[in-house]
Amino acid sequence: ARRKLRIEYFAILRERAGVDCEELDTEASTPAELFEELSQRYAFPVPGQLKVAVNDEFSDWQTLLADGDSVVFIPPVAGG
Amino acid sequence: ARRKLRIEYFAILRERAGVDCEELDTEASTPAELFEELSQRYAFPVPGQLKVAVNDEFSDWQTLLADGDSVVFIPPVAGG
Amino acid sequence: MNLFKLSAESLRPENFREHLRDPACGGFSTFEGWVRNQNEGREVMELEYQAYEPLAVKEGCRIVAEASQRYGSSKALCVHRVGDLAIGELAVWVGVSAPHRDAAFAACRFIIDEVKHRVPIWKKEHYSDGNSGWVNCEACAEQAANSRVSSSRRA
Amino acid sequence: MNLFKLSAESLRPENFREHLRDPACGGFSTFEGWVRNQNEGREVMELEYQAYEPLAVKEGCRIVAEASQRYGSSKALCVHRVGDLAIGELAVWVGVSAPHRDAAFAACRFIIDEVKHRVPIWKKEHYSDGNSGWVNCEACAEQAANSRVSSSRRA
Repeated sequence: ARRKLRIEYFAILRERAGVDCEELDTEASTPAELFEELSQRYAFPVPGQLKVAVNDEFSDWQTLLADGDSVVFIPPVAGG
Repeated sequence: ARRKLRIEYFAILRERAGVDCEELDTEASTPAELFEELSQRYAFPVPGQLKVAVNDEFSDWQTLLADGDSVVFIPPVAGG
Repeated sequence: MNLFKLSAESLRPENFREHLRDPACGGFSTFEGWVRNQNEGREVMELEYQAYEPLAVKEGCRIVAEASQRYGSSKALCVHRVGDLAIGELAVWVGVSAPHRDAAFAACRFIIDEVKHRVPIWKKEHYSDGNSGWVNCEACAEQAANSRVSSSRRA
Repeated sequence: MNLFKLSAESLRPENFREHLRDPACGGFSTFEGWVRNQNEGREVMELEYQAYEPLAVKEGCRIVAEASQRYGSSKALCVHRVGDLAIGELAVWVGVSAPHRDAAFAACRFIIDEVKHRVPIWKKEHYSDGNSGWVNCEACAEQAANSRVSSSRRA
Protein backbone atom coordinates (compact mmCIF):
# COMPACT_ATOMS: atom_id res chain seq x y z
CA ALA A 1 0.00 0.00 0.00
CA ARG A 2 1.96 2.97 -1.26
CA ARG A 3 0.78 6.55 -0.84
CA LYS A 4 1.76 9.88 -2.28
CA LEU A 5 2.65 12.46 0.39
CA ARG A 6 3.67 16.09 0.27
CA ILE A 7 6.46 16.94 2.72
CA GLU A 8 7.49 20.48 3.60
CA TYR A 9 10.76 21.15 5.43
CA PHE A 10 11.75 23.92 7.83
CA ALA A 11 14.86 25.10 9.64
CA ILE A 12 17.59 22.49 10.11
CA LEU A 13 15.57 19.87 8.21
CA ARG A 14 15.21 22.16 5.19
CA GLU A 15 18.96 22.69 5.16
CA ARG A 16 19.66 18.96 5.32
CA ALA A 17 17.03 17.99 2.74
CA GLY A 18 18.22 20.77 0.43
CA VAL A 19 14.64 21.41 -0.73
CA ASP A 20 11.71 23.38 0.72
CA CYS A 21 9.22 20.66 -0.13
CA GLU A 22 8.78 17.54 -2.16
CA GLU A 23 6.25 14.91 -3.19
CA LEU A 24 7.06 11.37 -2.19
CA ASP A 25 5.76 7.93 -3.13
CA THR A 26 6.22 5.88 0.01
CA GLU A 27 5.22 2.76 1.90
CA ALA A 28 5.50 4.67 5.21
CA SER A 29 2.07 4.51 6.82
CA THR A 30 2.70 6.80 9.82
CA PRO A 31 4.68 10.01 10.44
CA ALA A 32 7.08 7.91 12.55
CA GLU A 33 7.81 5.54 9.64
CA LEU A 34 8.09 8.47 7.24
CA PHE A 35 10.62 10.29 9.44
CA GLU A 36 12.66 7.09 9.72
CA GLU A 37 12.73 6.76 5.94
CA LEU A 38 13.67 10.42 5.37
CA SER A 39 16.25 10.41 8.18
CA GLN A 40 18.17 7.72 6.41
CA ARG A 41 18.05 9.52 3.11
CA TYR A 42 19.03 12.97 4.43
CA ALA A 43 20.95 12.16 7.62
CA PHE A 44 18.51 14.27 9.62
CA PRO A 45 19.45 15.12 13.19
CA VAL A 46 16.94 13.87 15.77
CA PRO A 47 16.12 16.93 17.84
CA GLY A 48 14.85 16.15 21.34
CA GLN A 49 11.48 17.77 20.89
CA LEU A 50 10.58 16.83 17.34
CA LYS A 51 6.85 17.17 16.61
CA VAL A 52 4.84 16.49 13.52
CA ALA A 53 1.91 18.10 11.71
CA VAL A 54 -0.39 16.40 9.21
CA ASN A 55 -2.51 18.60 6.94
CA ASP A 56 -1.51 21.73 8.87
CA GLU A 57 -2.49 20.44 12.30
CA PHE A 58 -0.38 18.94 15.09
CA SER A 59 -0.60 15.18 14.88
CA ASP A 60 0.35 11.96 16.58
CA TRP A 61 3.40 10.03 15.39
CA GLN A 62 1.23 6.92 14.92
CA THR A 63 -1.56 8.54 12.87
CA LEU A 64 -2.31 6.61 9.70
CA LEU A 65 -1.32 8.64 6.67
CA ALA A 66 -3.64 8.81 3.66
CA ASP A 67 -2.86 9.42 0.03
CA GLY A 68 -2.45 13.15 -0.59
CA ASP A 69 -1.65 14.06 3.01
CA SER A 70 0.83 16.81 3.69
CA VAL A 71 3.38 16.24 6.45
CA VAL A 72 5.65 18.70 8.26
CA PHE A 73 8.26 17.75 10.88
CA ILE A 74 8.69 20.40 13.55
CA PRO A 75 12.10 20.69 15.24
CA PRO A 76 12.29 22.72 18.48
CA VAL A 77 10.72 26.13 17.86
CA ALA A 78 12.28 29.45 18.79
CA GLY A 79 9.90 32.29 18.04
CA GLY A 80 9.95 35.57 19.91
CA ALA B 1 8.13 83.34 67.08
CA ARG B 2 6.15 83.90 63.93
CA ARG B 3 7.27 82.77 60.51
CA LYS B 4 6.21 83.45 56.95
CA LEU B 5 5.31 80.28 55.01
CA ARG B 6 4.22 79.58 51.44
CA ILE B 7 1.47 76.99 51.21
CA GLU B 8 0.38 75.39 47.94
CA TYR B 9 -2.87 73.44 47.72
CA PHE B 10 -3.87 70.50 45.55
CA ALA B 11 -6.97 68.44 44.83
CA ILE B 12 -9.67 68.53 47.51
CA LEU B 13 -7.63 70.94 49.63
CA ARG B 14 -7.34 73.43 46.77
CA GLU B 15 -11.09 73.30 46.30
CA ARG B 16 -11.73 73.91 49.99
CA ALA B 17 -9.14 76.66 50.34
CA GLY B 18 -10.40 78.33 47.19
CA VAL B 19 -6.84 79.36 46.25
CA ASP B 20 -3.91 77.56 44.57
CA CYS B 21 -1.39 78.98 47.02
CA GLU B 22 -0.93 81.64 49.63
CA GLU B 23 1.65 83.19 51.94
CA LEU B 24 0.89 82.97 55.62
CA ASP B 25 2.25 84.66 58.75
CA THR B 26 1.84 82.02 61.44
CA GLU B 27 2.91 80.82 64.86
CA ALA B 28 2.64 77.20 63.72
CA SER B 29 6.10 75.67 64.14
CA THR B 30 5.45 72.25 62.55
CA PRO B 31 3.45 70.97 59.59
CA ALA B 32 1.09 69.32 62.11
CA GLU B 33 0.37 72.63 63.80
CA LEU B 34 0.01 74.37 60.46
CA PHE B 35 -2.52 71.81 59.19
CA GLU B 36 -4.50 72.20 62.42
CA GLU B 37 -4.63 75.97 61.92
CA LEU B 38 -5.64 75.75 58.25
CA SER B 39 -8.17 72.97 58.89
CA GLN B 40 -10.06 75.25 61.18
CA ARG B 41 -10.03 78.11 58.72
CA TYR B 42 -11.03 76.07 55.63
CA ALA B 43 -12.90 73.10 57.17
CA PHE B 44 -10.47 70.71 55.46
CA PRO B 45 -11.38 67.04 55.41
CA VAL B 46 -8.82 64.83 57.14
CA PRO B 47 -8.01 62.14 54.58
CA GLY B 48 -6.70 58.91 56.07
CA GLN B 49 -3.35 59.04 54.31
CA LEU B 50 -2.49 62.71 54.47
CA LYS B 51 1.24 63.38 53.92
CA VAL B 52 3.21 66.58 53.90
CA ALA B 53 6.10 68.03 51.90
CA VAL B 54 8.39 70.85 52.99
CA ASN B 55 10.46 72.62 50.33
CA ASP B 56 9.44 70.07 47.69
CA GLU B 57 10.48 66.98 49.64
CA PHE B 58 8.42 64.55 51.75
CA SER B 59 8.70 65.56 55.37
CA ASP B 60 7.80 64.57 58.90
CA TRP B 61 4.78 66.13 60.58
CA GLN B 62 6.97 67.27 63.50
CA THR B 63 9.73 68.94 61.44
CA LEU B 64 10.46 72.45 62.63
CA LEU B 65 9.41 74.99 60.02
CA ALA B 66 11.69 77.90 59.17
CA ASP B 67 10.85 81.32 57.83
CA GLY B 68 10.40 81.11 54.05
CA ASP B 69 9.62 77.40 53.93
CA SER B 70 7.08 76.13 51.43
CA VAL B 71 4.59 73.53 52.61
CA VAL B 72 2.31 71.21 50.64
CA PHE B 73 -0.25 68.86 52.18
CA ILE B 74 -0.70 65.69 50.14
CA PRO B 75 -4.08 63.95 50.28
CA PRO B 76 -4.25 60.34 48.98
CA VAL B 77 -2.75 60.24 45.50
CA ALA B 78 -4.34 58.61 42.46
CA GLY B 79 -2.04 58.75 39.49
CA GLY B 80 -2.11 56.20 36.68
CA MET C 1 18.08 56.79 30.57
CA ASN C 2 15.81 56.58 33.59
CA LEU C 3 13.28 59.36 33.56
CA PHE C 4 9.85 60.49 34.74
CA LYS C 5 8.05 63.37 33.06
CA LEU C 6 4.76 65.21 33.24
CA SER C 7 2.98 66.43 30.13
CA ALA C 8 0.10 68.82 29.57
CA GLU C 9 -0.03 67.64 25.94
CA SER C 10 -1.45 64.39 24.53
CA LEU C 11 1.06 61.55 24.91
CA ARG C 12 2.51 60.06 21.73
CA PRO C 13 4.05 56.65 22.51
CA GLU C 14 5.80 56.39 19.15
CA ASN C 15 8.00 59.31 20.25
CA PHE C 16 8.95 57.76 23.61
CA ARG C 17 9.87 54.36 22.23
CA GLU C 18 12.88 55.62 20.34
CA HIS C 19 14.58 56.81 23.54
CA LEU C 20 14.57 53.30 24.98
CA ARG C 21 16.25 51.42 22.16
CA ASP C 22 19.35 49.43 23.11
CA PRO C 23 21.11 46.85 20.91
CA ALA C 24 21.94 44.77 24.02
CA CYS C 25 18.23 44.49 24.89
CA GLY C 26 15.93 41.71 23.75
CA GLY C 27 12.82 42.70 25.66
CA PHE C 28 10.74 45.86 25.77
CA SER C 29 7.62 46.14 27.90
CA THR C 30 5.20 49.04 27.96
CA PHE C 31 2.10 49.87 29.94
CA GLU C 32 -0.49 52.47 29.05
CA GLY C 33 -3.21 53.68 31.38
CA TRP C 34 -6.29 54.77 29.45
CA VAL C 35 -9.21 56.81 30.74
CA ARG C 36 -12.08 54.33 31.21
CA ASN C 37 -15.73 55.16 30.67
CA GLN C 38 -16.61 53.77 34.09
CA ASN C 39 -15.17 53.29 37.57
CA GLU C 40 -16.69 51.22 40.36
CA GLY C 41 -20.01 51.08 38.58
CA ARG C 42 -20.31 54.80 37.85
CA GLU C 43 -20.25 56.17 34.32
CA VAL C 44 -17.31 58.51 33.87
CA MET C 45 -17.52 61.41 31.39
CA GLU C 46 -14.05 62.90 31.80
CA LEU C 47 -11.06 63.11 34.09
CA GLU C 48 -8.83 65.78 35.50
CA TYR C 49 -5.27 65.14 36.70
CA GLN C 50 -3.51 67.57 39.00
CA ALA C 51 0.15 67.16 39.92
CA TYR C 52 2.42 68.71 42.51
CA GLU C 53 5.04 69.01 39.81
CA PRO C 54 8.44 69.40 41.51
CA LEU C 55 7.86 66.53 43.94
CA ALA C 56 5.99 64.39 41.38
CA VAL C 57 8.97 64.53 39.03
CA LYS C 58 11.45 63.88 41.87
CA GLU C 59 9.52 60.90 43.24
CA GLY C 60 8.75 59.58 39.75
CA CYS C 61 12.46 59.65 38.81
CA ARG C 62 13.32 57.84 42.03
CA ILE C 63 10.82 55.09 41.17
CA VAL C 64 12.17 54.66 37.66
CA ALA C 65 15.76 54.47 39.00
CA GLU C 66 14.70 51.94 41.67
CA ALA C 67 13.15 49.76 38.97
CA SER C 68 16.40 49.62 37.03
CA GLN C 69 18.40 48.74 40.13
CA ARG C 70 15.97 46.07 41.30
CA TYR C 71 15.41 44.30 38.02
CA GLY C 72 18.52 45.12 36.00
CA SER C 73 16.52 46.77 33.25
CA SER C 74 18.44 48.98 30.85
CA LYS C 75 16.36 52.08 30.08
CA ALA C 76 13.03 53.22 31.44
CA LEU C 77 10.71 56.14 30.92
CA CYS C 78 7.39 57.09 32.49
CA VAL C 79 5.30 60.02 31.26
CA HIS C 80 2.12 61.13 33.03
CA ARG C 81 -0.53 63.47 31.68
CA VAL C 82 -1.90 66.40 33.64
CA GLY C 83 -5.00 68.48 32.86
CA ASP C 84 -8.38 67.46 31.44
CA LEU C 85 -8.65 64.10 29.67
CA ALA C 86 -11.46 62.56 27.64
CA ILE C 87 -12.49 58.88 27.68
CA GLY C 88 -9.95 56.73 25.86
CA GLU C 89 -7.12 59.23 26.25
CA LEU C 90 -3.71 58.09 27.36
CA ALA C 91 -3.16 59.06 31.02
CA VAL C 92 0.18 57.42 31.69
CA TRP C 93 2.82 55.64 29.61
CA VAL C 94 5.59 53.39 30.97
CA GLY C 95 8.28 51.76 28.83
CA VAL C 96 11.21 49.59 29.88
CA SER C 97 13.90 47.89 27.82
CA ALA C 98 15.97 45.07 29.31
CA PRO C 99 18.27 42.27 28.17
CA HIS C 100 15.45 39.74 28.77
CA ARG C 101 11.68 39.83 29.08
CA ASP C 102 11.47 38.90 32.79
CA ALA C 103 13.23 42.10 33.78
CA ALA C 104 11.32 44.21 31.26
CA PHE C 105 7.91 43.02 32.51
CA ALA C 106 8.86 43.20 36.20
CA ALA C 107 10.34 46.69 36.00
CA CYS C 108 7.40 48.00 33.97
CA ARG C 109 4.91 46.58 36.47
CA PHE C 110 6.90 47.95 39.42
CA ILE C 111 6.94 51.45 37.95
CA ILE C 112 3.20 51.71 37.30
CA ASP C 113 2.37 50.24 40.73
CA GLU C 114 4.70 52.59 42.59
CA VAL C 115 3.67 55.62 40.55
CA LYS C 116 0.04 55.02 41.50
CA HIS C 117 0.93 54.84 45.19
CA ARG C 118 3.75 57.32 45.66
CA VAL C 119 3.69 60.13 43.11
CA PRO C 120 1.69 63.23 44.15
CA ILE C 121 -0.82 63.24 41.32
CA TRP C 122 -4.57 63.45 41.89
CA LYS C 123 -7.42 62.34 39.71
CA LYS C 124 -10.89 63.86 39.71
CA GLU C 125 -13.63 61.93 37.96
CA HIS C 126 -16.66 63.67 36.48
CA TYR C 127 -19.68 61.36 36.40
CA SER C 128 -22.67 61.22 34.11
CA ASP C 129 -24.99 62.07 37.05
CA GLY C 130 -23.32 65.47 37.37
CA ASN C 131 -21.29 64.56 40.47
CA SER C 132 -17.54 64.46 40.61
CA GLY C 133 -14.98 63.18 43.07
CA TRP C 134 -11.30 62.89 43.89
CA VAL C 135 -10.34 59.24 43.49
CA ASN C 136 -8.99 57.34 46.54
CA CYS C 137 -10.08 60.06 48.93
CA GLU C 138 -12.82 58.45 51.00
CA ALA C 139 -12.87 61.32 53.49
CA CYS C 140 -13.37 63.72 50.58
CA ALA C 141 -16.23 61.66 49.17
CA GLU C 142 -17.93 61.50 52.55
CA GLN C 143 -17.75 65.22 52.99
CA ALA C 144 -18.90 65.72 49.43
CA ALA C 145 -21.92 63.53 50.21
CA ASN C 146 -22.57 65.51 53.38
CA SER C 147 -22.33 68.81 51.56
CA ARG C 148 -24.77 67.51 48.96
CA VAL C 149 -27.18 66.52 51.71
CA SER C 150 -26.90 69.86 53.47
CA SER C 151 -27.22 71.84 50.26
CA SER C 152 -30.36 69.92 49.30
CA ARG C 153 -31.74 70.54 52.80
CA ARG C 154 -31.00 74.19 52.34
CA ALA C 155 -32.75 74.19 48.97
CA MET D 1 -10.32 41.19 18.34
CA ASN D 2 -7.98 38.31 19.15
CA LEU D 3 -5.48 37.78 16.41
CA PHE D 4 -2.05 36.42 15.51
CA LYS D 5 -0.31 37.47 12.30
CA LEU D 6 2.97 36.95 10.50
CA SER D 7 4.69 39.75 8.62
CA ALA D 8 7.53 39.82 6.12
CA GLU D 9 7.62 43.62 6.49
CA SER D 10 9.03 45.70 9.36
CA LEU D 11 6.57 45.91 12.24
CA ARG D 12 5.08 49.33 13.03
CA PRO D 13 3.59 49.26 16.55
CA GLU D 14 1.80 52.57 16.13
CA ASN D 15 -0.41 50.85 13.54
CA PHE D 16 -1.30 47.89 15.78
CA ARG D 17 -2.19 49.96 18.83
CA GLU D 18 -5.25 51.50 17.23
CA HIS D 19 -6.91 48.11 16.78
CA LEU D 20 -6.86 47.45 20.52
CA ARG D 21 -8.55 50.59 21.78
CA ASP D 22 -11.60 50.04 23.97
CA PRO D 23 -13.38 52.73 26.05
CA ALA D 24 -14.13 50.13 28.75
CA CYS D 25 -10.41 49.37 29.16
CA GLY D 26 -8.10 51.13 31.58
CA GLY D 27 -4.97 49.06 30.99
CA PHE D 28 -2.92 48.30 27.90
CA SER D 29 0.23 46.20 28.05
CA THR D 30 2.63 45.55 25.20
CA PHE D 31 5.73 43.47 24.75
CA GLU D 32 8.30 43.82 21.99
CA GLY D 33 11.01 41.30 21.26
CA TRP D 34 14.07 43.00 19.74
CA VAL D 35 16.98 41.34 17.98
CA ARG D 36 19.87 41.46 20.47
CA ASN D 37 23.52 41.85 19.51
CA GLN D 38 24.46 38.80 21.58
CA ASN D 39 23.09 35.49 22.81
CA GLU D 40 24.67 33.23 25.40
CA GLY D 41 27.97 35.05 25.12
CA ARG D 42 28.22 34.97 21.33
CA GLU D 43 28.10 38.12 19.23
CA VAL D 44 25.11 38.03 16.88
CA MET D 45 25.26 39.84 13.53
CA GLU D 46 21.77 39.10 12.21
CA LEU D 47 18.83 36.77 12.53
CA GLU D 48 16.59 34.79 10.25
CA TYR D 49 13.06 33.72 11.17
CA GLN D 50 11.31 30.93 9.32
CA ALA D 51 7.66 30.07 9.94
CA TYR D 52 5.41 27.18 9.03
CA GLU D 53 2.77 29.72 8.19
CA PRO D 54 -0.61 27.94 8.21
CA LEU D 55 0.02 26.17 11.52
CA ALA D 56 1.87 29.14 13.06
CA VAL D 57 -1.15 31.37 12.46
CA LYS D 58 -3.58 28.71 13.73
CA GLU D 59 -1.61 28.03 16.91
CA GLY D 60 -0.88 31.73 17.45
CA CYS D 61 -4.59 32.59 17.22
CA ARG D 62 -5.37 29.81 19.71
CA ILE D 63 -2.86 31.27 22.17
CA VAL D 64 -4.26 34.78 21.86
CA ALA D 65 -7.82 33.48 22.38
CA GLU D 66 -6.72 31.42 25.40
CA ALA D 67 -5.17 34.54 26.95
CA SER D 68 -8.46 36.42 26.69
CA GLN D 69 -10.40 33.56 28.24
CA ARG D 70 -7.93 33.02 31.08
CA TYR D 71 -7.39 36.62 32.09
CA GLY D 72 -10.54 38.37 30.91
CA SER D 73 -8.61 40.72 28.70
CA SER D 74 -10.58 42.57 26.05
CA LYS D 75 -8.55 42.69 22.84
CA ALA D 76 -5.21 41.16 21.95
CA LEU D 77 -2.92 41.07 18.95
CA CYS D 78 0.41 39.38 18.31
CA VAL D 79 2.45 39.98 15.16
CA HIS D 80 5.64 38.05 14.41
CA ARG D 81 8.25 38.92 11.81
CA VAL D 82 9.62 36.40 9.33
CA GLY D 83 12.69 36.74 7.09
CA ASP D 84 16.05 38.40 7.74
CA LEU D 85 16.33 40.83 10.64
CA ALA D 86 19.14 43.19 11.68
CA ILE D 87 20.21 43.94 15.27
CA GLY D 88 17.66 46.13 17.02
CA GLU D 89 14.80 45.18 14.70
CA LEU D 90 11.42 44.32 16.10
CA ALA D 91 10.91 40.53 15.94
CA VAL D 92 7.59 40.17 17.72
CA TRP D 93 4.94 42.56 19.06
CA VAL D 94 2.22 41.68 21.58
CA GLY D 95 -0.48 44.08 22.75
CA VAL D 96 -3.37 43.47 25.13
CA SER D 97 -6.08 45.82 26.40
CA ALA D 98 -8.09 44.95 29.50
CA PRO D 99 -10.37 46.62 32.03
CA HIS D 100 -7.52 46.62 34.59
CA ARG D 101 -3.74 46.35 34.51
CA ASP D 102 -3.47 42.94 36.20
CA ALA D 103 -5.26 41.27 33.30
CA ALA D 104 -3.39 43.29 30.70
CA PHE D 105 0.05 42.36 32.07
CA ALA D 106 -0.86 38.71 32.69
CA ALA D 107 -2.38 38.14 29.26
CA CYS D 108 0.52 39.87 27.50
CA ARG D 109 3.05 37.76 29.37
CA PHE D 110 1.09 34.58 28.71
CA ILE D 111 0.99 35.26 24.98
CA ILE D 112 4.72 35.88 24.53
CA ASP D 113 5.63 32.85 26.70
CA GLU D 114 3.30 30.51 24.82
CA VAL D 115 4.26 31.87 21.41
CA LYS D 116 7.91 31.10 22.16
CA HIS D 117 7.08 27.52 23.12
CA ARG D 118 4.26 26.50 20.82
CA VAL D 119 4.25 28.39 17.53
CA PRO D 120 6.22 26.74 14.71
CA ILE D 121 8.69 29.54 14.07
CA TRP D 122 12.44 28.99 13.92
CA LYS D 123 15.29 31.39 14.52
CA LYS D 124 18.73 31.12 13.00
CA GLU D 125 21.47 33.26 14.47
CA HIS D 126 24.46 34.38 12.42
CA TYR D 127 27.50 34.97 14.62
CA SER D 128 30.47 37.29 14.23
CA ASP D 129 32.81 34.26 13.99
CA GLY D 130 31.11 33.20 10.76
CA ASN D 131 29.14 30.34 12.31
CA SER D 132 25.38 30.18 12.49
CA GLY D 133 22.89 28.03 14.31
CA TRP D 134 19.23 27.25 14.82
CA VAL D 135 18.29 28.40 18.31
CA ASN D 136 16.99 25.80 20.81
CA CYS D 137 18.10 22.92 18.66
CA GLU D 138 20.87 21.25 20.66
CA ALA D 139 20.94 18.22 18.38
CA CYS D 140 21.39 20.54 15.41
CA ALA D 141 24.23 22.39 17.12
CA GLU D 142 25.97 19.17 18.03
CA GLN D 143 25.81 17.91 14.50
CA ALA D 144 26.94 21.28 13.23
CA ALA D 145 29.92 21.06 15.59
CA ASN D 146 30.65 17.52 14.40
CA SER D 147 30.47 18.51 10.77
CA ARG D 148 32.85 21.39 11.50
CA VAL D 149 35.24 18.97 13.17
CA SER D 150 35.08 16.44 10.34
CA SER D 151 35.43 19.07 7.64
CA SER D 152 38.49 20.50 9.40
CA ARG D 153 39.91 16.96 9.62
CA ARG D 154 39.25 16.48 5.97
CA ALA D 155 40.97 19.80 5.21
